[in-house]
Amino acid sequence: MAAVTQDTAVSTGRITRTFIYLVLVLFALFYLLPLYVMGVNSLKPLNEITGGNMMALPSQWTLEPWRSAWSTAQIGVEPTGLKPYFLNSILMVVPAVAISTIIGALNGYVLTKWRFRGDTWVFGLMLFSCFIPFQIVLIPMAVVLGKLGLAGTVPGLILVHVVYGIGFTTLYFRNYYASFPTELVRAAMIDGAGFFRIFWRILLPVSGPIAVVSVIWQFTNIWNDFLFGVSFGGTSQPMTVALNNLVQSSTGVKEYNVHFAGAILAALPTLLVYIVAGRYFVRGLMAGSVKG
Amino acid sequence: MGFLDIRNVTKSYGPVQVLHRIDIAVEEGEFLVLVGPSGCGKSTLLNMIAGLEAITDGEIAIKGRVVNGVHPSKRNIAMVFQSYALYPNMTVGQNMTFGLEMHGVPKPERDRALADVAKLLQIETLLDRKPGQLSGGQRQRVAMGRALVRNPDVFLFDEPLSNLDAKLRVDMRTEIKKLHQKLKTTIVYVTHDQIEALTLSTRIAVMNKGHVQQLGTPKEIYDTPANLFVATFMGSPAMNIVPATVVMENGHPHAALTDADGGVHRLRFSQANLAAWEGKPILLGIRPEAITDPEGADRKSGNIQPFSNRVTVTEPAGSDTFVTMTLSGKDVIARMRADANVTPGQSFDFAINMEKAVAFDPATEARIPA
Amino acid sequence: MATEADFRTRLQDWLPKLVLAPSFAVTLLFVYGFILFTIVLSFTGSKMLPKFTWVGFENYEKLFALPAWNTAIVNIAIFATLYIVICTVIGLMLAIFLDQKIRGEGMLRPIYLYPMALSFIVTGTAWKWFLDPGIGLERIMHQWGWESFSFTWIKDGEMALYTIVIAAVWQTSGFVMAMFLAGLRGIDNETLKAAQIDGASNWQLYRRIVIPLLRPAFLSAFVILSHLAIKSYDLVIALTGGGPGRATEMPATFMYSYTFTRNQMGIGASSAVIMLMTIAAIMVPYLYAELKEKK
Amino acid sequence: MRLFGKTLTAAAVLVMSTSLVMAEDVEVLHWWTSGGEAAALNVLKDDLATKSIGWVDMPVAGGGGEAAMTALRARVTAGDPPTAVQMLGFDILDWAGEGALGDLTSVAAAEGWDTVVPTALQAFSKADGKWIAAPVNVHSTNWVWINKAALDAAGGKAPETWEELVAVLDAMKANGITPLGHGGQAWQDATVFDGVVLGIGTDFYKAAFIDLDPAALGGEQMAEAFNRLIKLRSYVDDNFSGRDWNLASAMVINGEAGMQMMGDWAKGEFLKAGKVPGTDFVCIRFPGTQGAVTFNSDQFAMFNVEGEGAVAAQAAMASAIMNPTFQSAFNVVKGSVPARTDVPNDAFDDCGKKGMADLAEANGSGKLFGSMAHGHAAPAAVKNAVYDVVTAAFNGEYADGAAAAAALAEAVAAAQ
Repeated sequence: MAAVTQDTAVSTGRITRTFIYLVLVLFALFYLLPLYVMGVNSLKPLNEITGGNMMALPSQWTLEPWRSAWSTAQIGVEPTGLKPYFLNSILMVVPAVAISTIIGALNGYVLTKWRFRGDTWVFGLMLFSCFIPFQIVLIPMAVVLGKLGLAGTVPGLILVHVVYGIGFTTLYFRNYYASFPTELVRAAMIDGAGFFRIFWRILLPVSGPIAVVSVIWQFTNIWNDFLFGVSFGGTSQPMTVALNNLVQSSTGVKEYNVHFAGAILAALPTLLVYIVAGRYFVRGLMAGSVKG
Repeated sequence: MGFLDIRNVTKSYGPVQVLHRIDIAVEEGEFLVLVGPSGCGKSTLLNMIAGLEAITDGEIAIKGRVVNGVHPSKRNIAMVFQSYALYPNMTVGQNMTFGLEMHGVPKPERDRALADVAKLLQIETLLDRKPGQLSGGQRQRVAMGRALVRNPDVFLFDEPLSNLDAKLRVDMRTEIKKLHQKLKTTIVYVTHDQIEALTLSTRIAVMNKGHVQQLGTPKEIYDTPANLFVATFMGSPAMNIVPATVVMENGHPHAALTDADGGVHRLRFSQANLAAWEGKPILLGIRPEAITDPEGADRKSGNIQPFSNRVTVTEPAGSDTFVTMTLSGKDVIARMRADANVTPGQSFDFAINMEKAVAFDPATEARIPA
Repeated sequence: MATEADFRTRLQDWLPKLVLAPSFAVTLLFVYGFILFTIVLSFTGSKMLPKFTWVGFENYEKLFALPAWNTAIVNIAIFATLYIVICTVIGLMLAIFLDQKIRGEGMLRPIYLYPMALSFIVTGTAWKWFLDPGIGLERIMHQWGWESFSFTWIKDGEMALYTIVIAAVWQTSGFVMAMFLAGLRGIDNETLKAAQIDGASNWQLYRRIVIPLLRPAFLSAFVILSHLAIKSYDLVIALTGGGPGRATEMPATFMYSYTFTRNQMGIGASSAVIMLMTIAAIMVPYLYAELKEKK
Repeated sequence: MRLFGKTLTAAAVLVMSTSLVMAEDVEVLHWWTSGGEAAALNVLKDDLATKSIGWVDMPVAGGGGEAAMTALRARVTAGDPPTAVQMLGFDILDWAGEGALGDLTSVAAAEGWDTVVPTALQAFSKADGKWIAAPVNVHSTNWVWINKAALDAAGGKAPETWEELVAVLDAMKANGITPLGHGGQAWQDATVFDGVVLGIGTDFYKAAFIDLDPAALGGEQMAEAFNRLIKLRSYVDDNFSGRDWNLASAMVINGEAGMQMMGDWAKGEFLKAGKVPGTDFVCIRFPGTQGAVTFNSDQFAMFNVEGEGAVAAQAAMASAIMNPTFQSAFNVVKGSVPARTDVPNDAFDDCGKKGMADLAEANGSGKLFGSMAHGHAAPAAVKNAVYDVVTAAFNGEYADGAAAAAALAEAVAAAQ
């Protein structure tokens, strides 16, 4: 943490510090609020929710909603719970994140260390893909996927996520590699390493921080995506679509406790990624992306 | 034909030409220093020799083989970078043998080469460390070691000492010189530091604005600079340049100067052909060490001219005392013996060794040849 | 130029471009091709599926005659301004506070960051509850004895938009904090020490030295926030569904509903084109300046 | 029983034909994901399983199928449509217009669908004389669900006219409860408005919402309808905006609210809460609409599928949907009534029986109309234009009914 906890030269008085702590804790409570509401209510029986205070702790604790959301809740015609969809999401997210990160790293490498005439134009054009509203690409994307025979398949979904992810991953890696000394690449060239060898042996081993940023970003975006999943997921729909089916069911009693349990279950992987890798996040941002 | 030939090489980025027809032949075992201010094109030239930048026109040959378009790794060169460019993820040993590994040299042979070089540079104890754990001087040695292990035809150094502190820089300079004398390798060395250039090289190419201003031995460069740029760039303190007019006296050309109080001095040139410049303005160039107190003047010189002038500032520097005065409206620095009795504001008798004086054409800034 | 370039060297010359080429090709097709497709579509009479019957500017004329579109434009202007300003202010404040050698920073940081990890499909219900006067904040305050407390924004056509701002700020301000924190940590400590020796107070230090030095972080934050604002869709659907009435309609929800649920794809496409033009108007100068600077 | 015999033979023919070509799966896109609905669909699934036809489930819930329709568009554009898609009203005809739907005419002819399916429904199941969809149910939307205790407190007589309705609502208000349990979502507002318009007159409803006559849409009767809608707004609690319909039902169930104006699916909520029709709650037609029915109908639209096996499986599925046993089983669970008029009503409760009788009567008297709120009166663009004005009016954005009526005429014209 040495690099991150580099202290400011600013010193503050006791009253100021108390005030600062107070503000920080208040905001922490604000950020935690929805998670608290979800957590608390997922542990209550249904009648306690409809009658009681949404902030109150359960008077009768129960894990039944969690069990139900995971394995017995009605998602489609089958009462499967979210379990099978979890696997669908994993099968889609892992390759999509890996591919888009690797491509982004290679692109960033080319755009900083193998510059050519017009490279900034190429990069600028690629970057704009980050800002395109996904709703507009739905129909043409369907045409393309249909032509490729990938409609309604996991590879199709991976393709879509990779395509709209490489703008961001390229941006991250480009900015990171920009501050990586070009002399190292030159030294490696003289040493006889080729294009891929330099990437593999010299750049990749030091790309940890930015890879974390890229993976976090891509993982959360892809995991949380609903629009592409519902449109191109076919029968291997991701977790978000299943959660939506669980929560949005048109008629019948709304089992809010199950909904909340399901929502937390669906969010668990992304939460985990943030908590585990979050400490590298600021470092990664520091190492380049903010400078973009 | 030399060992390393740079023939009519130019470099352009689009319409901007950054190197103009560079032509240098380096002999085997020579230590060539490319020196010049930043942006003069010296690093670009070095990168072109290394193959890191394409050659726009002309050709570069190593041992008679034209290497234009040849991949850097196939030119049998090694390079030491300004930032050392040590791979941060590898140990010192791995760093040094990476190139051999890339060239498919078997492990036992790599280890042997590594051991030899590590011994030579006295870095045996560092081999298992990562570059991040090394001091600046150690990194410098490792970077050189990495180059030495390869046993290349040509060593390229890109400002290798500029990241070191002053003391270490002097030590390493000596070390490089020793290494060169011991190994007799061919070296091309880029620096912006003229002292490095003068101390290390067997030959110097002074560059400015994409042109080689002068190519020659350190002595040639120092004593007979080709033009005003070389004269002022090389040497510290820089050569004094004073506007003067050539006048004839007793059949000899003299430089007419005015001192701080408006008095006119005539100093006789040793260079007879300046008679042709009679009545014309020139720029007189005199190195500080050629202006001394009379006792400190060079006894071997046949042309010591005395004159007196008022002193503005004195700067004792231990071994010498630097004295500033005004001549023809310019600040001029003289180098005295440490014990010379000089007081600011007082007039003092100086001796100028006019054998060392050079004259420049104010229009072309080129030296007027003898 | 090269006289004896060997095969490997020539391959090395081409490899970088070969590596970049697929990404570039894919971008051309999937981004610019699709944008072109949308532009073409906006001039056609497409209803349910794309139909290439040319209608000229009719869709645009219809679009700007629709009250809902005008509401959407006004809403996005208000929303984006508030969202960007509030997120930046909170993000900057938290970052500066966290940078004061705070104990427990390791705990607080993930708490601030995690909302970015959650989609509104996940947190939407919780937010809706919290803002709902009958279940959420208002009722809790009443139960806790503050009977006069009133918080009915989400039910109020005039105020519902601001609840969306609250939830949006909740989601991204922590992320903005991380960007500023990274920026702060990147500032050379000696600069700060120098300023303190020059006699700058803490306030002056931040106002005159630190914040100007954070310029790159501000720019990044602005770009990310503005594009999130324009693309904001999940948020609106989860919180208000565009209501009460159509008071919280946004361009993204408008475009989606006309394209996919109202079977007026032509109008939907024309609204998409307007959105793209807005995004381009923000992004292109930024990209131009950024990339030119780096050259 | 002659009819059943006919169905059975047709089914037998189908079974034979499917066994000749290889049995294939049917892929079904739907948004019935809640427990009861899914259980009802399972009846269909199991039925198909006995014919060795697999069921590939593609559930997409949310907003009355909005997300599902987006997914469908992507599927069709990609050239990979599902076998059958749950669909409502004009969406079916729109998809038929795109040429995306298959042809069920041979099954329909063999089973005599033309004679048993109400004509108003057939308008959505057939295009150009071809059967394109199999209707599952008929929901009627002009119901009012009243808490019996609250009604007794307010005089005890179920209202039969607008004036009586207002009187009961006023009485409930005086009794200190929210008279009208309502959720402020566009489709709920529009559902109430359907009843209001139909209450003004069946001919007027037809002229305004089916024929989209500008004079009727912008006329005085429409102004009156909007005034009534605005009047109803005054009986709703302040916290209605964005509330889900089932929460509004819950308010009626636990006595917090007096009544709810909602389609027959609301009944399921009452039954699930253990309430008994007639004793705990009362179901009546929207006052002034007795004898008339506005409906919406869930149908399975059959898309063009490739290959003989797939077509056969699709036909078998359509046949299974129209099977009276399935129609009865499904609709008992769903709260709606069967899409064919010859299904025995034994399994249905009082409200269900009344619904079936009303449907038959309205069908006979020509007072069976598609619901505007549920996309069975006019295409989606018009429906949404109506939503916009109705919701705005309900939220008090127009000065009076006349202003709202003028806006409605304008909005509908723009959407056409």
